[in-house]
Amino acid sequence: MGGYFTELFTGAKSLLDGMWVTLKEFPRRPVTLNYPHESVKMYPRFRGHIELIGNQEGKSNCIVCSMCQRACPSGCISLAGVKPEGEKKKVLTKYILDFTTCSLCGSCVESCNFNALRFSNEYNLASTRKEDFIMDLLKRLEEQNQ
Amino acid sequence: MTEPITLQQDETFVLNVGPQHPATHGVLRVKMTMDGEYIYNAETVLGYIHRMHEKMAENRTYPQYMPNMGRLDYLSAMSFNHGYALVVERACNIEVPERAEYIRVITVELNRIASHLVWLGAYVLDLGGFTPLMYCFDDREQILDLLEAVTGSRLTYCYFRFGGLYNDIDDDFITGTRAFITHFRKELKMYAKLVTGNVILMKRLKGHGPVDQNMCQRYGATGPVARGSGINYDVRRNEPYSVYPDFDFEVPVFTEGDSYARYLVRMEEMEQSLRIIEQALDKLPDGPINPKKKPKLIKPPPGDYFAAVETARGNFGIRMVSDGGKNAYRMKLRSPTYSNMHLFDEACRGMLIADALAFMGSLDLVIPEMDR
Amino acid sequence: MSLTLFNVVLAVIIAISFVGLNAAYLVWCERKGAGLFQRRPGPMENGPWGLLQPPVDGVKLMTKQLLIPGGVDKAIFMVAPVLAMFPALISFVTIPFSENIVAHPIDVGVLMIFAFAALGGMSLLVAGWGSRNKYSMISSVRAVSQTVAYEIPLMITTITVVMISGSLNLGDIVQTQLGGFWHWNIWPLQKQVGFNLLMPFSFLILFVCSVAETNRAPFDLGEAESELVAGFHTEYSSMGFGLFFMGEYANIVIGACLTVILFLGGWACPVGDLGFFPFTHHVGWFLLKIYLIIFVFIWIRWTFPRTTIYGLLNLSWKYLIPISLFNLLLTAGLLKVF
Amino acid sequence: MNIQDKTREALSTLFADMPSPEPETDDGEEGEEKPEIRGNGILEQDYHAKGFHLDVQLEPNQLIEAVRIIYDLGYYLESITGVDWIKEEQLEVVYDFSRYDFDLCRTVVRTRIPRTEPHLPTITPIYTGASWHERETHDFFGIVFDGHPHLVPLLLPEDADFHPLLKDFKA
Repeated sequence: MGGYFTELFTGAKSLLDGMWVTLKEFPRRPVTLNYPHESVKMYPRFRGHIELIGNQEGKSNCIVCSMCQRACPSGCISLAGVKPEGEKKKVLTKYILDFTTCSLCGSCVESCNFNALRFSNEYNLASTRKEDFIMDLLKRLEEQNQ
Repeated sequence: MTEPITLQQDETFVLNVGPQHPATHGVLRVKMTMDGEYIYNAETVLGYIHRMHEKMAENRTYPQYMPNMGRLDYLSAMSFNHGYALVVERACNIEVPERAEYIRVITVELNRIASHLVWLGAYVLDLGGFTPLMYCFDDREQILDLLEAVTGSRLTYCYFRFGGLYNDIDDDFITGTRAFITHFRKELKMYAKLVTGNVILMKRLKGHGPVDQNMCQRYGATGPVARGSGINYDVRRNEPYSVYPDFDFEVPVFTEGDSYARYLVRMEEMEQSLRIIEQALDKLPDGPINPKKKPKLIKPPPGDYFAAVETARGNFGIRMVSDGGKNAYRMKLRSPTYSNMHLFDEACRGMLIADALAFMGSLDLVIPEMDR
Repeated sequence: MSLTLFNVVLAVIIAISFVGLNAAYLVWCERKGAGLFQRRPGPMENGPWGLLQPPVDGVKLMTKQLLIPGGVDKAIFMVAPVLAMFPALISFVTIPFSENIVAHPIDVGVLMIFAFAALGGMSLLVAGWGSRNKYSMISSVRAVSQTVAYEIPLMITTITVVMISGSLNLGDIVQTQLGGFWHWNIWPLQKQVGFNLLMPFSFLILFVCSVAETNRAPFDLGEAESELVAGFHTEYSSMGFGLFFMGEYANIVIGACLTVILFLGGWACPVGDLGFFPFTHHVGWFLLKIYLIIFVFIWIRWTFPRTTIYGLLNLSWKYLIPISLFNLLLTAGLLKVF
Repeated sequence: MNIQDKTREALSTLFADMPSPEPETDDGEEGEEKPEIRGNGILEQDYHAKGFHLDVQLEPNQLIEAVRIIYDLGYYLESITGVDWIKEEQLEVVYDFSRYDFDLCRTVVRTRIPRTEPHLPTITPIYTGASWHERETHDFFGIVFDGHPHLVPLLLPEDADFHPLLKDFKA
């Protein structure tokens, strides 16, 4: 019989404890952000999709060595370049990222020895069309230059 | 307490729990033969998100396979990174600098806490309490922020490299982690009041979902499931890897073998992880995070290699068979929940459906890791 | 006679609008409350603080397609949501919001409320049975056993109060508690019974039972979403679901009204009569008390995990029924003495 | 006597009628010598280089007996897996065992079966948990575990008739 009442009272007390915890939270300020109106600042190391780094002239540092293409586990990078007359280095003419299969592992950025690739800070990627994620990074670089 | 009852096979019906069911946390399916609300028999059906990670290993080079590790167990991706890095380092005989080892331990343990927090929230949600989930996610968010600042991703980390790490931690991370430890100690007390002590929860968990030691041995259950049944087994202790022997921590073991014991094991583990992180931050040496000497091309010598780590859910083992080439000849991933879940079929017989789902939650399932 | 009929019709119309509006805004309160308990702001998008959320939700529910699963008994399937809503509406007829604001003060008001509350339990059975879904079936069976188990202590506790007040009329029950909060039935010290220590516990029992009767967490076994998906209303969409929802919130209001009337003095002002302030007048007090009780309902829901069916029945048969029975005996004895 | 010696001794009864294997513990050599040269027997491996201690290779008909010995010694089953040695026309099935106590000893039991007729006895009567592992191996390699109570595809679709981890599998 003693156990009966002890159980009842310890049980009731544990319930009140729990209610006190939630009540204390009730008047506090919410910890969430009202997303479309406010958003968090991304960390500099955040891995968005990759983008090309422009040098002072706004051109890419890429010399079309294709290391990133080879390092990519999902084969989502395709690039092409030409060697203009009289120049030593190749110049990038096409850099397509197929973001649909990219897993943001960073292998490409790591493999680049010419400081040509970095992660962007873009996280708001949403679309109803697949084609939007086949990105032309050269075009993106041009847009950034403007 | 449910009394054991004799179930009648001729008056049963089949209840299809899953693949879309709130309690299965993903796409697990359990075909339950029920006698009223009692389970007569259960058969788990897997494979709804099977992706054949093991075949992928045969088609990718060793560094290229690293991102796959984050996709196995999305909640403790860091531990899986660690396991894979360990086995390749073992095969290629790569030395890991001490600073890298310490950072590995810190990040893995932070990730373990984050994983346990998701489990806690989701488990109490299984039991019908919504609010702890939000508190857990609030705390977890802080861990994710810390890890994001270092690794660049929030969930599917690809942070470890063979012999080292992707990048170094900074002072912000250290101060942030210390602040988090202080904050989280308080939160743990709050959880103890809100959830652990709650009489409804205790009534639902104590004495339900019994798993004994023999069952663990027969099914190969590891992690909190084994530790909740009185088996003092933690890979970090039993088979020390990385710099874990440097730290003073306890392996929580409870002998009851019920859902509540498994619950307590995980709650206690979070505290122990905090201790490990604290010690690791104190001892953190300076130095490089990547080895000076590292083979340019990872080509392990032929033979087979094994490495095991303790993830948040138990013993994750990798068996790697190499033929000396750039790709693995065979990569076997031994995931902990695969074995842990297997005992559900046997253990849930005769249970009420409500208890069985509480039991399933206490196994802490992550379906992508089971299905691989 | 015709005046009474007019009264009733008017009351039903008012009740429907009150219940509808109440249900809609209680959902808002629930979501807002849940948010604040959970460190988040709750609905914020529609209108200031999300205040326009309920009408938007209503439009959404009404314009959605009403799906009827194949092979169900259509009549039963369609009648269940109505059955869930209708008893709660009828019960409002006899609730005294103040001395004068009551649609029809039936002498056996308490009985009527119980009769219709039982009908509410039936709606769950019908819905579960009519859905042709195993989860719904389990849910409805649970809901019925829960209703049966919890009506007993609920009634015994109510009888205790009725014995003290000497009337089944809800208005009369309030009348005996007028004149300050120390006269409310919740306190042990009462002029009719002298000193009865169990009265606060009776209040708790009544409160717990009304939580259980309305199928709310932690007793929401009928719609235990992590076990039974959504229980009896798994198969309902559009306004079928909407009616269940409104019925649930109407039942919450009824439960809160009953608790307030039986134990917290109904429309009575806690200290004497502050009738000269508009808000402190009778209806104001009544609504304030109801919403306080509803706040506790919400608070409890967002704090505790769910019980199990046997845990629930254990609580009822092992704790609530013995204590309430004992209180009944004690009250009877004390009534004889004083 | 530590558990490694104990296990080795217990298992060596299986190979009593065979000459003891040459002590091939040197890794480099082991790698160069292709595994098919290796005969049945117990090898002690360098844990730090390999990740396991005992490496037992045996005939399929010795499997049940060996697993029984291992079970009685208190090991738990970690995993079962297959390896397709297509050049040798053989399938290797690898059983990983580990221990719960602090006597660290990972034991690997492996056996080879012909590719054309992949049959092995099931170990589910001893280790119940082998059921899923065997089903998985059946899925991926088409190895039939005789006596398995429920050998239907587990991870692959129910009607799968292909075995993706075989080296000659083309998607």
